[in-house]
Amino acid sequence: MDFPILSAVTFLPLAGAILILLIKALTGAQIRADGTEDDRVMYAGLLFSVATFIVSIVMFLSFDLNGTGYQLVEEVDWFSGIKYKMGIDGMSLLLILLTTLLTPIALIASIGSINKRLTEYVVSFLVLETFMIGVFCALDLVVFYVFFEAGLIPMFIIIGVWGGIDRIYASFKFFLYTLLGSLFMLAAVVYMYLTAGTSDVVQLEQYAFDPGAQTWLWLAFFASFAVKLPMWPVHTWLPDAHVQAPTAGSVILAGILLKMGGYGFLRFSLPMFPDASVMFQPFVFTISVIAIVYASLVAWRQTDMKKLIAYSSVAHMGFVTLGIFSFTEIGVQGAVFQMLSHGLISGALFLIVGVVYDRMHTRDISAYGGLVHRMPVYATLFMLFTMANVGLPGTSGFVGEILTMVGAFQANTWAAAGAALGVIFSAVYMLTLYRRTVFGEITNPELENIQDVNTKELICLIPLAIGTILLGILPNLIFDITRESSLHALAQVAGG
Amino acid sequence: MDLTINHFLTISAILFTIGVVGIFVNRKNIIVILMAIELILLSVNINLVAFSVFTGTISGQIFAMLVLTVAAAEAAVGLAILVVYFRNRGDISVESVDLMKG
Amino acid sequence: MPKIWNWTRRTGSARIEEAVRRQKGIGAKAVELIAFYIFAAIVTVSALAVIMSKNPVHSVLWLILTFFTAAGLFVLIGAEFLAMLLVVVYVGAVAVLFLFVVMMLDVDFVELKQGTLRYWPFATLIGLAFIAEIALASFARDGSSNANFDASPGADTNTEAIGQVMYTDYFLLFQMAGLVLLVAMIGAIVLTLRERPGVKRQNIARQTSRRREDATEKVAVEPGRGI
Amino acid sequence: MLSDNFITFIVLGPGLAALIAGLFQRFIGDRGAMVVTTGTVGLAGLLSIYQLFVYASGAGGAGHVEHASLAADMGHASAYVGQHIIKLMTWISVGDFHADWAIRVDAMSIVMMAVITSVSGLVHLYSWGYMEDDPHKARFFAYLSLFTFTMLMLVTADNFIQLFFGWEGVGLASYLLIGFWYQNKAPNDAAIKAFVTNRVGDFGLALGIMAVFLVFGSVELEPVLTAIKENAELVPLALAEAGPVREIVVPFLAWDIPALELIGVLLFIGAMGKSAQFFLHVWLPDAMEGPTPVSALIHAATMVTAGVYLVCLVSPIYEYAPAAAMMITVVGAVTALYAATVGMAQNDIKRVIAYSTCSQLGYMFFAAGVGAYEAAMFHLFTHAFFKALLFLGAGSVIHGAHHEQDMRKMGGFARFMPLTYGAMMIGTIAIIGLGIPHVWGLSGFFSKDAIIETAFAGGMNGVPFAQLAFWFGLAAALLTSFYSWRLVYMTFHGPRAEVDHHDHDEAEAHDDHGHEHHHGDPHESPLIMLIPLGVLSVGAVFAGWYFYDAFVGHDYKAFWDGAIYTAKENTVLKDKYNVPEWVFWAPLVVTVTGFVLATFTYLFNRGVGERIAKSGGPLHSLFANKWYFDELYNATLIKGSAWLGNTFWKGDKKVVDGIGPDGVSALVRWGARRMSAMHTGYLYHYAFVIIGAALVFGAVLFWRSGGAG
Amino acid sequence: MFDLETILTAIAPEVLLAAAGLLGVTIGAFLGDRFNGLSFKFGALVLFAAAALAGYHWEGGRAFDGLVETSSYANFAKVVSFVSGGIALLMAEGFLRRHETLRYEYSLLIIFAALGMGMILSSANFMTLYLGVETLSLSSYVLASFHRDSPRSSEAGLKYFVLGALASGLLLYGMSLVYGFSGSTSYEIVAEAEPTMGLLFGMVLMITGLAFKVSAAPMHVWTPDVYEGSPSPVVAFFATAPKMASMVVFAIVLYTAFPQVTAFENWQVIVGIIAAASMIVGAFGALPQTNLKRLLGYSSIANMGYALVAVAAGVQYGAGSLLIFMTAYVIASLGLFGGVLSMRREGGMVEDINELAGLVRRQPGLASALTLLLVSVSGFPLAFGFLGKLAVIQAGVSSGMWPLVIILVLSSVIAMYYYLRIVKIMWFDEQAEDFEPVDGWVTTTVYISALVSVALLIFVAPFSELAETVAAGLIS
Repeated sequence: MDFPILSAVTFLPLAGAILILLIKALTGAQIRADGTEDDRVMYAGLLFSVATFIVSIVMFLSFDLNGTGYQLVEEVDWFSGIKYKMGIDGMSLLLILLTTLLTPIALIASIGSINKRLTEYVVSFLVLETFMIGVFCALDLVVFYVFFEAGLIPMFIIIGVWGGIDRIYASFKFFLYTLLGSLFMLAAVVYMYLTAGTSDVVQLEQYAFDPGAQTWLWLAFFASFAVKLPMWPVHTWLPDAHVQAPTAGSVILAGILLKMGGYGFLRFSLPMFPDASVMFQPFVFTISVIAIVYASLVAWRQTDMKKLIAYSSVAHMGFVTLGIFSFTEIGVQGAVFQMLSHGLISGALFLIVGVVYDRMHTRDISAYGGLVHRMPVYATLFMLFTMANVGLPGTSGFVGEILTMVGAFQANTWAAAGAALGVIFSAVYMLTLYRRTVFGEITNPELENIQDVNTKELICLIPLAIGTILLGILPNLIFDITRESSLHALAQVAGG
Repeated sequence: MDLTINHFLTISAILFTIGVVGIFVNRKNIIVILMAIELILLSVNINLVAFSVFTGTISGQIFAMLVLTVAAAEAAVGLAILVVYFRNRGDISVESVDLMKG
Repeated sequence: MPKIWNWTRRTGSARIEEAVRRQKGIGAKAVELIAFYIFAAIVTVSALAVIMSKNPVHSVLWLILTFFTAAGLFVLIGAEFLAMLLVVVYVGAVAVLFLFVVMMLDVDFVELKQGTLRYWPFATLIGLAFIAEIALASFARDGSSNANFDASPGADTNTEAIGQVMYTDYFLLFQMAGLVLLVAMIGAIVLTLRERPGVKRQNIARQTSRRREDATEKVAVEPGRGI
Repeated sequence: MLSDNFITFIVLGPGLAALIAGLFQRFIGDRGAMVVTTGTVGLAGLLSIYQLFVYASGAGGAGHVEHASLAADMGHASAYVGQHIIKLMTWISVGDFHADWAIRVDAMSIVMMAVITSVSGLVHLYSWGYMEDDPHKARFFAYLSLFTFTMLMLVTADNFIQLFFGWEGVGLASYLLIGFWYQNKAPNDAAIKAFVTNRVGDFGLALGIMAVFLVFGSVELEPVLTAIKENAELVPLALAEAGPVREIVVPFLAWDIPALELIGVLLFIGAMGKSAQFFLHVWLPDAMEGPTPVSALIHAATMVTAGVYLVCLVSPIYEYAPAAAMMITVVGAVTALYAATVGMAQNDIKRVIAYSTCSQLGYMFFAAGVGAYEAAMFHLFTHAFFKALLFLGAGSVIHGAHHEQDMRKMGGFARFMPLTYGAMMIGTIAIIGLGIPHVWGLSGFFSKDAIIETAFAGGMNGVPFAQLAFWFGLAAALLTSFYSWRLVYMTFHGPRAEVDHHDHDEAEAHDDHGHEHHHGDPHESPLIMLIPLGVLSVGAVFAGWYFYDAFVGHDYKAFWDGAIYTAKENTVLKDKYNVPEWVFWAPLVVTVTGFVLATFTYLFNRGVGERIAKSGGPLHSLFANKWYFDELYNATLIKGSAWLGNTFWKGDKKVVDGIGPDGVSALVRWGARRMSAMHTGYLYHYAFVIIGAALVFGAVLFWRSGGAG
Repeated sequence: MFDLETILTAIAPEVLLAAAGLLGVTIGAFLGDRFNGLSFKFGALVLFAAAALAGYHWEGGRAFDGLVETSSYANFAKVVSFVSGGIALLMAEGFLRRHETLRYEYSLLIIFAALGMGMILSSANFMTLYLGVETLSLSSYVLASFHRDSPRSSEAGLKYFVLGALASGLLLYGMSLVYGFSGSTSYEIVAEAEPTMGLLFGMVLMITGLAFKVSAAPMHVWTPDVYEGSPSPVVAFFATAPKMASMVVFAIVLYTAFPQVTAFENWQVIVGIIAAASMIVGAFGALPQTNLKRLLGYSSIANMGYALVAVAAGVQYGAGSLLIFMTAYVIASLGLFGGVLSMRREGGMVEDINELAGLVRRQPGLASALTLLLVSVSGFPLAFGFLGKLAVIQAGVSSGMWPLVIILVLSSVIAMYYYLRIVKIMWFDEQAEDFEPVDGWVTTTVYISALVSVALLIFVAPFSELAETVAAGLIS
């Protein structure tokens, strides 16, 4: 076996976290009188996350874009025939890159805005990064489950410690909700392991489960992924979690954690339970469309900026399921693209909210207005991401939406029409948000002296902006990479 | 009509039930509960002996003997605990045994 | 009655004993049954009295009666050794222990024993259900078949039969029972033995070496004031 | 000679300029941004006009054949050959779904390019003057150039997706420009209204594109249109049976609809939104909150015509989708008349012109609906000139009147701004289509009369509702004449109205961006604003005459060169010569009638109009309030979805959460309390539980054994 | 008959424990209070040695005419029980010293309790089983009320005793019925007897009695109170060694004495009901608790429910899983009770979970370790407990007990809530005062068990293979 690059990417942040803890333990706690901590720990964390990013680039380079199947596979026996097996294809490759990109950005965004319990903060993020990457690498269901679940703990702590007023409620809701879904998946995983005699993803893809069993297995997996995604009506944890989480937490939550659901559908549900997937297509379409329309309408009525964006996330993830369950190459590719694109856009939007939150310490839309007068650069960036979120062609948001809808249209015109309706509403709520915060006269005197985005914030936002536009104009960069894995995900459905 | 094992089983069951009922019907006095436990053990002994005799195996009687021994030991420990309890609380009412609940 | 049974035991073999038992005829059976019912009635009543009597001392006494009667039941089917043990251990040790503790704990028992009556119907119900279940389970067996009836298999007497296996086959159990008793002893001691500084103990040497000077003190008492 | 390089520059240049002006405005300053954008767009305009002339002078396309790829065999009107595609790069390529970034050059796109870049260039120039005092000039010019770019992308798209890019891109630019004065509520609201209403149209367009892909397995224009022309055998995705494309029936929602009808209707919904047709017209008048040059460029000359362009572009579809075409006819006709009625009762000078635009777009649509796509395109072309002229003239008036837009407060401006007056007169005459049949007229005469004649011809040929369209068109022409003259009279003639600067809130808004108050007489605009007026006047006068033959006249087949397709049975364009003589004269009659009425009411008897307005008859109220469409939409759609949103939101908290996590957790807590309460601490309860459990287990045993024993 | 080698092969650890117990009594009699401190090391050493002996005689054997028969399965449980008992004993010393109840009898009682555990694990006859259970129980009763001056402790002892005696009575009555209807008290013969209704009813009563010992609902009622009232080190002991032993014995008895199809079908249902009830009671009961010990009591009930799912799965599917789960549980519990023992403030122990507030700020190591342990005990991935739960789910799924699996899943979520609440208090809340330092054994235990919990997640293969192997031995 070659150098285990996947494990390196996965566990580098964890190693960093442990190292930071060790150093801190050895040098003693450096808590100042006012409860703040030395900033250096933040930079140390940043160092590790950037290093991870670099290693992930190396991983990208060692990935054969023309290859088929899973690559860079690592395999070590774990126990009872369950293996620690890692491997990636195009889809997971990109999601890993998204993860390693967003984590440093999240950390940079936290510099200055988080000033209590820095060590724990940084460690939580690094640990979280390990688990997130692990989810996308794992090629064994049990290993996947471990990573999938384990990520809850650091996120729970991130929301719970550095969150807003209702952080306890939100963090518990987030945790227990997602846990509930996942445990059903665990039972299903066990069943699959017992029936097929393996939990190896590659082998399970070849294994034809009895259609009756598939139904239940599909439902169990669905319970987990639907909550994670989140789909209507199990979405309510998301607005709460987002509103309460610190900016960086929201970025990661929206940017990556939500993607695990879609990833799961593509990696497991479709290839392993093709019959059930086909059977449940109308069901998924129905709730996807409900999610899109419902969440868009609800988003419109929000007074809290983050909540609005959170509901918008729910709507946008509806497109992902729509695309996946269209069982067309276009739909699936679109869904994968939508996941990546939403990772960039929603991450950026949360950062955008974070910028003003750091200055004003409120997320109430009515507290803002006329920001453009004081923050022109901010207004420009905000406009860009607003439009990307609206799905304007030329931004990455459009490509995913149109492809998923085209895919869905082939399967069910109702679904596509409903989704298209959601596109209208997305314009309504995003533009309303933009108008009420950025345009208009400055009515709140506290806004008179608000500063425009600073370098740190620009460093966070610019890569995302570039990504959003680049992917909007040249989405084929992505499609070339994900084609293989998308077709792979569909192979069983189409064949079966 | 013969004297059958069922006679003994019946009386044993009755005794056992009395012992059991004695435990939870008693609301005032722990010491009676301890006695009820002795009744239960006695009922078991009747059972064991009866089975032993009616199946023609000796182990039941051995068992009964052991039960007897244990019963004595239990009584000793039980009463010791009761004494300790009484020293702490000055009361052996069953209804006052509720420091811990919920 | 014991006589009959002694005779029976002497035959030594289960088969013969069975034959003899069959020969005894209806009268003997009737005696057995009558004895059984008497004992059973006493056992039941006294057991009930144990848990119902208001005074724990009475309870203990009823308990002793219960044990005695139960011993009678044992004798009735030939388990003489256990009958003896029951009397010795229970009546001699356990019940006395109970009595001792009851006396030691200075509680106003009359006061304690009030208002238990209302639980009785419910308890009776539970009890009946319990008996019903046990009966349902136990009587599934053919009760009239006493084919293997033998209180002292492989030996002439009951005690002998027990003695044959007690220290051989069941040696381990004997040892373990001893350990159980040891544990109980340690437990009882650790819980109840205490050397409290406040307790006044008799010290004979000190008593005898006591002098008047140590025991008395002269005080000048002013008139009209007192000490 | 058409040049790839020129065309590429025409399309991409404005985009680049917008980028430079937008991102680097800090470095190059306002002036730099203005120079860059105006220069680029101006150059593009010149080039594109040059290209148009090159094309047109090629006598139907023969002259522009430079590339081998351009159809060698000209004259095959039935084959889609008269085009040339410059592929820039691949955009989206997933499975069969393939969309390039490309520039498609054919007659349609050349015409559109010319219109867009030339008008845009002029508007850029005009804005130098109009926006002189605005502090955000760089931004404004960047937006203008951005718009130009996206509009060009739209008309040069070789696939539906790029078209959609342009489609939404112009929507964005429109949004940005309408809301350019972002301090104020009204422009912002209008901007959002415009964007969202357009989105409703885009909803249809997007679905239409999906349907196209479903049926044809491609989103590229050429294969799709060729397939229709050739009636190819196709297997639609997700449908098993193959069939000739014109007979394919696809399921949509609850219905089975002929594929082409479905696509046609859906695409037309998109066109309705963009072109502000009836039902989706509500945004256009409000869009007048934007700066006037924007209104001229976007909301008169170019963007709003994208819908017409789209319908003409996919003419093969409508040729074989009679129901969809019928829908276009009806909607177009109704819009033409409806907008004209409303236009009569408006007092805001820009709104009058806006409704006029709406109405003219209606003409174009019903022309397309009856099958005279060429006529529609022709009117689009001429309309661009005179309507831009009118808007810029209005802008000049507004500029001169210190940002007063209410015509009631104007009057007698002619002597203060004679040049503007002249330009406006030309525009007015052009729009009312004044001209002597068979002889000569201004641009509007040629194009509008062509439409009215083809409508009649269509009626003769049995095209459904063509007759209605004809009569509606005539009626609208009457009203057009009336309100156009009304505008002229109210603004330029009559006594000098007192301009009171203190009670017009529209203008108030502009005060804080540095515009000084000129308490005094209106004044003529600066030269830089007048030049565009002049240039456009030339266009408004001569464009119709010059291009008549090429667009709709004898050379039309050669000129369009397959860019517009008409079925063999569709002969309306030729038949327009065969209509009765009175049809030729009817427009003139109604136009003159309108003129007379307007003159009587607003010139000779000033005050009659005001009295009518004051008396507020039901008809006037209906017209003045735009038939209460805003109110209706507000009460139903907006309030409805707001209510829905609120309900869902509350439902989210109460029902979804209430049944879901909150409810469950409350239940769990309740259960936990009960559970905890069960542990009373009392021995007898505990003992009872144990005994009870034993009893229950015993019962289970007996129950399982079927009560045996 | 008394072949020493045979005896030692079978019950060498028990022989050692009995001898050591007697020796301890003797030493105690001579040294008196001077033996108090030493006895804890002595006891721990003995327990570890017994564990080593169990490991040495891994395959076990049969002795005393089948009164005892040790399998490697039982030895597995013995090793875990003895080691955890030894650790619990070590952790107790400091606590008892501070509470001035440091007495050597404590160690002796633990040794005898361990003896009881060893005996029940080795038992192949109801009589052995009964005596072992009583040895264990009597020691436990005394230990529970070891703080004889504390009303709570004595009340705990009293409750434990009365209910324990009742449960013993049920167990015994069941045994007598089984004996009566099979004619023997030997597992082997019982296993071959015809499963008549009387036998089955006896079995049901035995299950009821045994369920009490493992504190499974609804025979769990004593658990919360005893956990709350008993001295913390005692609870640390209760929660670990006897749980392991009793649960494994529960399984062994059911597997070896009642393997008949009819019997199996019935006990599977009843054990399933008990498991379900335990999971539900454990999950719900713990929610409103604020006393950490009491909370852990309920938590143990829930965990016993999970373990019983493995038991109910039957020997073929559940035996190995049971060992993995119980080991994981024992390891985590040791650490958690180490945490309980660390909660010392102003010279006294505190038990309210809110006292842990902000622990992570002052004692990040302890807080992190406790968090890991909570993660482990909740069966969340990241620690060994997950594999335990995985094993249990596997057992449940493979035997097709879907209702149990679903209850397991749901109760796990609820249980997660209260574990999370502790995590929340430690991590999110404003900090309370520092805890006073405790002795090294406790701290070490917390850290080691946390480390082991994590390490075993990764390097579980040898362990799980071992568990599977010994379970396979049980089947044949």
